Amino acid sequence: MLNLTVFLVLSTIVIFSAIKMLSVRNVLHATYWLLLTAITAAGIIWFLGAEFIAITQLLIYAGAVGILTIFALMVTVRTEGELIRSRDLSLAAAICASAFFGLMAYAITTSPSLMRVTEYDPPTFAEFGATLFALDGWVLPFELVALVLTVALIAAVWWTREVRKGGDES
Amino acid sequence: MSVGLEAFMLLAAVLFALGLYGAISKKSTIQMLMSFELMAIAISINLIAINRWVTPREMTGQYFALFEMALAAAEIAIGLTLIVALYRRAQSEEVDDFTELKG
Amino acid sequence: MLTLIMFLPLVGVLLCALLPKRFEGAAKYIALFTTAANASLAAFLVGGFTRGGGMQFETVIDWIPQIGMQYHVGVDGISMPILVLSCVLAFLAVIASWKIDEKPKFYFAMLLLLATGMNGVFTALDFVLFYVFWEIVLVPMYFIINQWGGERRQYAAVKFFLYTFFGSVFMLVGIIALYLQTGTFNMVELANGAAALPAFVPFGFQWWVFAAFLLGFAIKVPMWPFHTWLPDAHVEAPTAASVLLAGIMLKMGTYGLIRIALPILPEAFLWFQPLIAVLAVISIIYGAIVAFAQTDVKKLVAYSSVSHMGFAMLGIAAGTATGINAAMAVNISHGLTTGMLFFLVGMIYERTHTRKIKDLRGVAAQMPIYAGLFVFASFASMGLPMLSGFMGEFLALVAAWQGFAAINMQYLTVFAAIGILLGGAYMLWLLQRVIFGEPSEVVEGQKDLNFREIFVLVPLAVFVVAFGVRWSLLLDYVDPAAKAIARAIGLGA
Amino acid sequence: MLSGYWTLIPYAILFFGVLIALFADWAGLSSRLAALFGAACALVAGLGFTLSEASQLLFGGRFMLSVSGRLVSVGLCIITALWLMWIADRVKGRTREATALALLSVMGACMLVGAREFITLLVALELTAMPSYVLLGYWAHRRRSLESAMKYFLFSVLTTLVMTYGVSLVYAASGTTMIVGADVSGGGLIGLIGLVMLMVGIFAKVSAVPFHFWAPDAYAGASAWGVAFVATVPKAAAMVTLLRLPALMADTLPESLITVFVIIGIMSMVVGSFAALTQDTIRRIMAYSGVVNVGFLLTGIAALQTAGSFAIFAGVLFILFYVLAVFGVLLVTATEGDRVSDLAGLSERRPVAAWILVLLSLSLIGVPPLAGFFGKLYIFTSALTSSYVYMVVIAVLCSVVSAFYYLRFMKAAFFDAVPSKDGARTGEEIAGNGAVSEGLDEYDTKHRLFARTALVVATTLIVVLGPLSGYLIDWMMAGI
Amino acid sequence: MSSTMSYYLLLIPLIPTLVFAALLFLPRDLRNRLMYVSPIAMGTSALISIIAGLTEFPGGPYSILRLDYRLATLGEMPLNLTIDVGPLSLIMLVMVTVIGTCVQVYSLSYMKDDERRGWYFTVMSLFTAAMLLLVMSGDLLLIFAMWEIMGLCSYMLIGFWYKEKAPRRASQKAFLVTRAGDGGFFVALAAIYAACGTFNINDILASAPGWAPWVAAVAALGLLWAAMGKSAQLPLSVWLPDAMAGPTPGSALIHAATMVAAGVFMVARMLPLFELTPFVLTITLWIGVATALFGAILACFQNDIKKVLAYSTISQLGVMFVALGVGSALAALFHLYTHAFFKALLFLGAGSIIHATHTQDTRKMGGLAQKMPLTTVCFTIGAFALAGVAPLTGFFSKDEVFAVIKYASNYPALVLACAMGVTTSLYVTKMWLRVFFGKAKTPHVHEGGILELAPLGVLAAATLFGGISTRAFGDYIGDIGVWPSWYMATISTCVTLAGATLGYLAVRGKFDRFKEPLRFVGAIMDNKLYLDAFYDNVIIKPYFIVSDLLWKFDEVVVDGIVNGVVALYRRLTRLTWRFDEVVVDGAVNGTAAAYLEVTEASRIIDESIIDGAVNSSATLSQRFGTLLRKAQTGKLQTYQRLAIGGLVLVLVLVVVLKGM
Repeated sequence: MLNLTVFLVLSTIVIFSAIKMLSVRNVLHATYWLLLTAITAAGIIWFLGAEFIAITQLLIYAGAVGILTIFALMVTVRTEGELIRSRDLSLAAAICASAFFGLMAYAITTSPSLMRVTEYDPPTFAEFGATLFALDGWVLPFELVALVLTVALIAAVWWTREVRKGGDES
Repeated sequence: MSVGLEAFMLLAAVLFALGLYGAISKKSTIQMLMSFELMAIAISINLIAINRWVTPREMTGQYFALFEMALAAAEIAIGLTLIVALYRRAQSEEVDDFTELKG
Repeated sequence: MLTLIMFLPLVGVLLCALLPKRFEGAAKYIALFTTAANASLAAFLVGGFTRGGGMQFETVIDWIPQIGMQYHVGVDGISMPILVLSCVLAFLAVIASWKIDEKPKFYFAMLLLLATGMNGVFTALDFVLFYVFWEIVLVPMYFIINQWGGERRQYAAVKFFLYTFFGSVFMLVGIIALYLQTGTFNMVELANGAAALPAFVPFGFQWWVFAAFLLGFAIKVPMWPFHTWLPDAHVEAPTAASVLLAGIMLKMGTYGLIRIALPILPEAFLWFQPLIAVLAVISIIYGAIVAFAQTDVKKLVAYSSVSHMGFAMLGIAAGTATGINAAMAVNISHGLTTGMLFFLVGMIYERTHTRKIKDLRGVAAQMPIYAGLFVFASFASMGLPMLSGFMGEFLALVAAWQGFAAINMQYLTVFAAIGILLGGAYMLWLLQRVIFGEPSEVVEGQKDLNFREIFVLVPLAVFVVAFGVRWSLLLDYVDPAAKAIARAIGLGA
Repeated sequence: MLSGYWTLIPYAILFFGVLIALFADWAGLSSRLAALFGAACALVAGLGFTLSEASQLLFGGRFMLSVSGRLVSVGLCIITALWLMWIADRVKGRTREATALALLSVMGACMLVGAREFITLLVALELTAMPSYVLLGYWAHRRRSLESAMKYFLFSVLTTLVMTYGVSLVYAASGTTMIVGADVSGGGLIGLIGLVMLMVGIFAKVSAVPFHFWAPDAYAGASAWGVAFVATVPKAAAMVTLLRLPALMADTLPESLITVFVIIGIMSMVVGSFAALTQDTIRRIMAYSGVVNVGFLLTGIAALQTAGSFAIFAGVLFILFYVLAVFGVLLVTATEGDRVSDLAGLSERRPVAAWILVLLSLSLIGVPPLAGFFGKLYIFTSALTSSYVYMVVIAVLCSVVSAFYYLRFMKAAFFDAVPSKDGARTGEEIAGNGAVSEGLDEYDTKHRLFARTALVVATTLIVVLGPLSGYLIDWMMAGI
Repeated sequence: MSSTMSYYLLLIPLIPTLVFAALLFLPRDLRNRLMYVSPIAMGTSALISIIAGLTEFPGGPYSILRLDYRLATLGEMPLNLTIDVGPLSLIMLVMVTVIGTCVQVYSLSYMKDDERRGWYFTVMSLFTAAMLLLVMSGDLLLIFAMWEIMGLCSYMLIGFWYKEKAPRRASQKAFLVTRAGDGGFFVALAAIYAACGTFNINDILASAPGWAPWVAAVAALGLLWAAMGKSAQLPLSVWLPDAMAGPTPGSALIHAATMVAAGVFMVARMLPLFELTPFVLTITLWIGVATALFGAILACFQNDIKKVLAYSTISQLGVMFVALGVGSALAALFHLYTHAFFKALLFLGAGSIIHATHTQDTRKMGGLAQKMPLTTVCFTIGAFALAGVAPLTGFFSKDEVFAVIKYASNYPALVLACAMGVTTSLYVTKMWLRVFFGKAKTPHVHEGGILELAPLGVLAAATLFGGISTRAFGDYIGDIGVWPSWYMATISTCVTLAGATLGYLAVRGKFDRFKEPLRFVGAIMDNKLYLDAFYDNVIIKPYFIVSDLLWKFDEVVVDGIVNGVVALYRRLTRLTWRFDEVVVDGAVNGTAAAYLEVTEASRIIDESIIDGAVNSSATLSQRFGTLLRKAQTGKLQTYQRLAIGGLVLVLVLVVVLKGM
């Protein structure tokens, strides 16, 4: 199942759509390319056997975040023309990114293989849920993420409140 | 011929690098957020790949990816609200216009 | 007992600070009582002190054991006299600054803080504690000069702060270097060789540490090349501040050398001896000559301090027991005589609001008591026998001849003798122009000293005569400790 | 006496405070009362931390509040309480959300100092940092604060993503996300790059050079009381993490990482101290002072191998004393204005505030017997025991240079004449010469009790804790 | 040796000290009223010392009172002050107290209308006390202490009328010149203490032979230099003539009898040390001769009566130094003893004359013999003693000096000594004739009161009958001298007579025609050998210039170094600015590192420099600060690029390090 062709196809799509996202002039089209990247990424993750994560990935990124970005665009862009943005090609950024990639590629290729386990029999999804909420499992991070999301909520509510001209009541 | 962890990590590295490029070159904040999202995707691919070959039993990678996605999503949400709020004040979301604070 | 002396002024500071605005006037009374109590405690100290008894009134409390720092205070023959002088001068300074009406609360709080710092320096026997008090002294002095000084006070205050801060940084490096080698901050152990520098320590290390200490203390003394902060600081400081600055703070330099540099690093001292000797003589002659050219009385007295402290350094450079006796003698007598002179200059300034020599003339005709005391103080500072100045300068010369025999630089003593003559020159020249002659229009009609001012000067005069006539009053305390240090250096009596 | 999971009670109390703040409208509490209640919760939580027993591994080894961790938590709770008391009195407008966010941030911070596993660390760090985006940009109706929030937000999202990527690489190399067991030697370069990227994330939060660029602009734009929190609690937590990570990974830490610490430390000290010289806005100066002090901390961290546990306690004390001082300075000068020149004549207007400013600045310079001196003394002595003596020398010189701009505070407060009435600037007025007056909130002057007690408590802590730090260290040493 | 120490001797210096202490603290008018106390006290001291002198009969060099007072212990070695009264001290005590009483009694009338007379007597009693203690002391430290206190008193007395300018300058000059001498004393004391660890004269002399020769030489030279300062020998004699600005009785006691003699007294006591270094003795001799001769010559050209006496004192002291120079302490001390009496007499006489004629210029005086018979008689006795007329003490002591020189067979010195004798009697006769004979130029001259005449009488009697022969003086002191022979007596009488005739001729104006050709000699003499001019131009004026120079040096250079550091910065910034331009930027652009963005940042930085944001006083740190501050462009992208660039750089570094 883990054959090369599937990997090659999916990865080319992902990389192509990512590049398209960055290079396209119209911001709206960029979001579409972003959605495509997200979907193919979810495919890759499914391909790697983590179905639950693939589904959540699909939901969160392709769904919520994609829609949110489009929504934000709609609010901040008044005329058709504003959608078209310059490509902002910056040589410095390109150099930084390529240097980073070169470094990573060098590191990955030269370092000894990190693969410890070859056969893959993933535990059942029930187990995944059990350890997630086990006391000595991942309950602490889970709770903390919950708090983070509350903060995000508070922030969102606070920033979008309509403020009467006379400043706030105490 | 099967695909190894290195391939996936390379893929993740490419995507991360592209996201990085986008983040530090784009002037529009929204595009910046989109690049951040791209980097987040790269990270989750990387994690799942690592999980597949390093800790399949304990699935640490999957949990890590899960939490990471949640965090990234929260941040981007906050980011968008901030952009919208700032847009209402500055009528622009180009980062170059936010240079009132300098020196 | 010692801790009481050190922290009593601190209580005064707190009381002054917490005074509500309305009772601002009470600040000076608080200061008066605290310094008076302090002075009487110092008197008890003298009473209870057994001559030649080494370190007494010691209290040792562990403060930060990890780095071996203790709250270690104690007094011996060398530090006790200066401590008493510091308490007495602080008391007199408070009385002398009775007329300060601009922000008295802040002023007296700073003065008391200064007193704490000074007492602390002379009693601390732990390096870090010593350094802490050494730093504390800087802050109030900076504020006093900055707030109540003359015209160029900001420049003078900053210069004073930077000069001494620069010096103290080197001292800190020296302290830490010593700590790294010996593992202890305890001065007494280091001095009497209990935890002396391990044998394998190369001379180079000793040399560097001594150089660091010498620089730090030389700036404070001040020795010749580092002295330019003194005249500015003095001219701009109010009377009480410049009395304490000249009377006590200059002695921190010489005290530091005697307490730290000489006993702990004797070999390095022997290497540096010629350098210190030459610089001391230069300070003596240079200070005297430049004093001669001054147009401002206070600056003249400031340069005279440079010259007198040169004698103290000469004594230290000699390295013999007599030398250290001489250094301590100069310290105490200079504290008394220059203290008197600065009080007197302050008093004439309070009346005529000018310190320029050319418009002060004929004070004797107008204010006989003032003139009498001024002449007395000038002759004491010139080193007239039967007055304390002579004891210091004479012993310094005698010790110099003895100490420099080893490095056959006895000729330096001749230069020092010339220094004494020049000392007489500028003082008499000052008397000529200021005290004698027809009263100038500024001096005309000034009334003589009132009781308060006389009360400030008379105790000092009494001490000057007492020490002048009977040297053993002071030297019996200093000599045993001086002998111990001289033995460490090995240059004999 | 609290043991096991009962040690989590303080977090519950803090969350209770959050709930009260959020539902203040419904409960009929005014913002001020909500803030005061929040402060009470913070204090009780702080007490709770002191009572919790010796450290135990919870959540399967993911969380353990060691002695130093507990001390930091107590410290941060106290600072948050003081902060809440101050804003309760002084800040006009709706501060309920600010209280809630602050308490959440403190929860995150107290969690962060105990995290022993990368994922928990990441989430806790995010929980601590996220409220500060909002606190910086609290007044949504003012463009400047939003802009400052935006800058901080975008910069830290970027660095968090970098950090997460780093952690993933470390996880790849070591096979586990437990910090203690993370042996990256097997993974060759990958592990190493991962660690560096991890550290970069924390460097950004702590504003070490070259990741400090956000700090001056963010602090200058935001309102002073916002900065007072953001520059203290989250930064302190991040600093402690920066201190704990190398300690936890002590034996498996690659040598080259220490060189990274050294380089970044020296750069931070130099840039921080010199850049501040030309600043005249108080908050920008405090931003750069933050950069300098990270440099000092890194000097201490570089010596971690040789100095061992004493270095950690020294670092913790240094951080707490520094943060307390910055907190005090920011709040004292908050109501005066942005620029140092606005402090002119403070000693006439508010003598108590002037004296607080003097004491805190002296502590920041490191003049003995205040706490700052002892903080620096411990850090430098522990650094001296290692071979990084040159770092200490640079540190001393930089602290001398940095002394200048603290002295400017004191000089302005005491010796500068009060500018003529018309010269004084009001609120939004933009000064002419380009030095944009970065916005000045109107502050409530009706009741001053809690605000003043907060500042006085902070200053007394600075004055008293200095000499007592010896006993604090003994207590920590004994409590391991 | 009387078994019990004669402690009563301590009373002698104690009484005047008590008087001084008492009078010092009194307010001005009370002090003026109580001035009588001082002469009475001095009288009692004189009485005691005379009784002691007569009853003790010591004969021989043992001491009748030895007392040690521990001043301090310096590293186990005690430092003591010793009182050691021997026969010599006894005689000196008598001399000082008697003259002191006479002067103080005389001053009662002389100073009675001066409104600060109380202060005058206070200083006089302090002075006498100091001189007495000096004479009684047995160690150099006490001598030195009293030495300087006398210097102080002379400063006070010369500058008594401090309102006028002349006394102020004179007192300062006197004190400084004597102090210059004391510099030598200091060095000598230091050398002695280093060599033998004590100041007791007997111990010093005992251990002196054991010292290194150069140490003894330094000590001897130092003591000689001090004595020259105090006794106004040639190079340091400039202060004595100006000292006449003080009240005359004061000068009588101090500048004639006692203080100036202290130098000779000290050298006499330390003579064995001098003998260890023969070349110092020869120096003393030739200084003595030169001073004696020039003193006498200068005296001839003086018109002011007090100046004449001043120069005569200088020359007589020169004679004493000559005696010391040839090694005879006895001759010097005997001459000192006699000189004190007749010089004090002359000064007091001159005082009365000045009071009577209200002028000090001898040319304006004349014909006083009729108006003031008694004063004239006393003055004449004094003058003749000075000139060395036969039966008077002056003759015996001068004769003894000639004898001693002959005995030491130092013929050039003898010839010069005789020349000095001739000149002395020349100026004495000239002065004597001018003052007392010829026509009376000043109106209504009258005799001084009883208070003035009585002391004159006493001193005249002492000079007349006190002329005990040298042998009696020698026996008393217990020192063997060269006894006068008739041969020497005739020589000295001839010398005196020759001088007298020359003096008579000079008064008659016979030498006036020599005035013209010897004009330049006159000029030299009038300007007092240009000594004063020499000192002013070579020492005083340059000293002003040097001190101003050093002060400027201090202000500009040493202080400048501190400010220079800042100035250095300014120059450095200009240098680094160019350095930035050419080197640093080039290097940065050159590397294709991620910091390419720096070009943009540095462009901004250059922009800021060009637009003059940097003012000249900004130090390098400020410049560096603004550089960093400018990096805060406000544009977020710059930050992110710089940050990521930094990250990549660090990663590269780590990888490289790992590689190594």
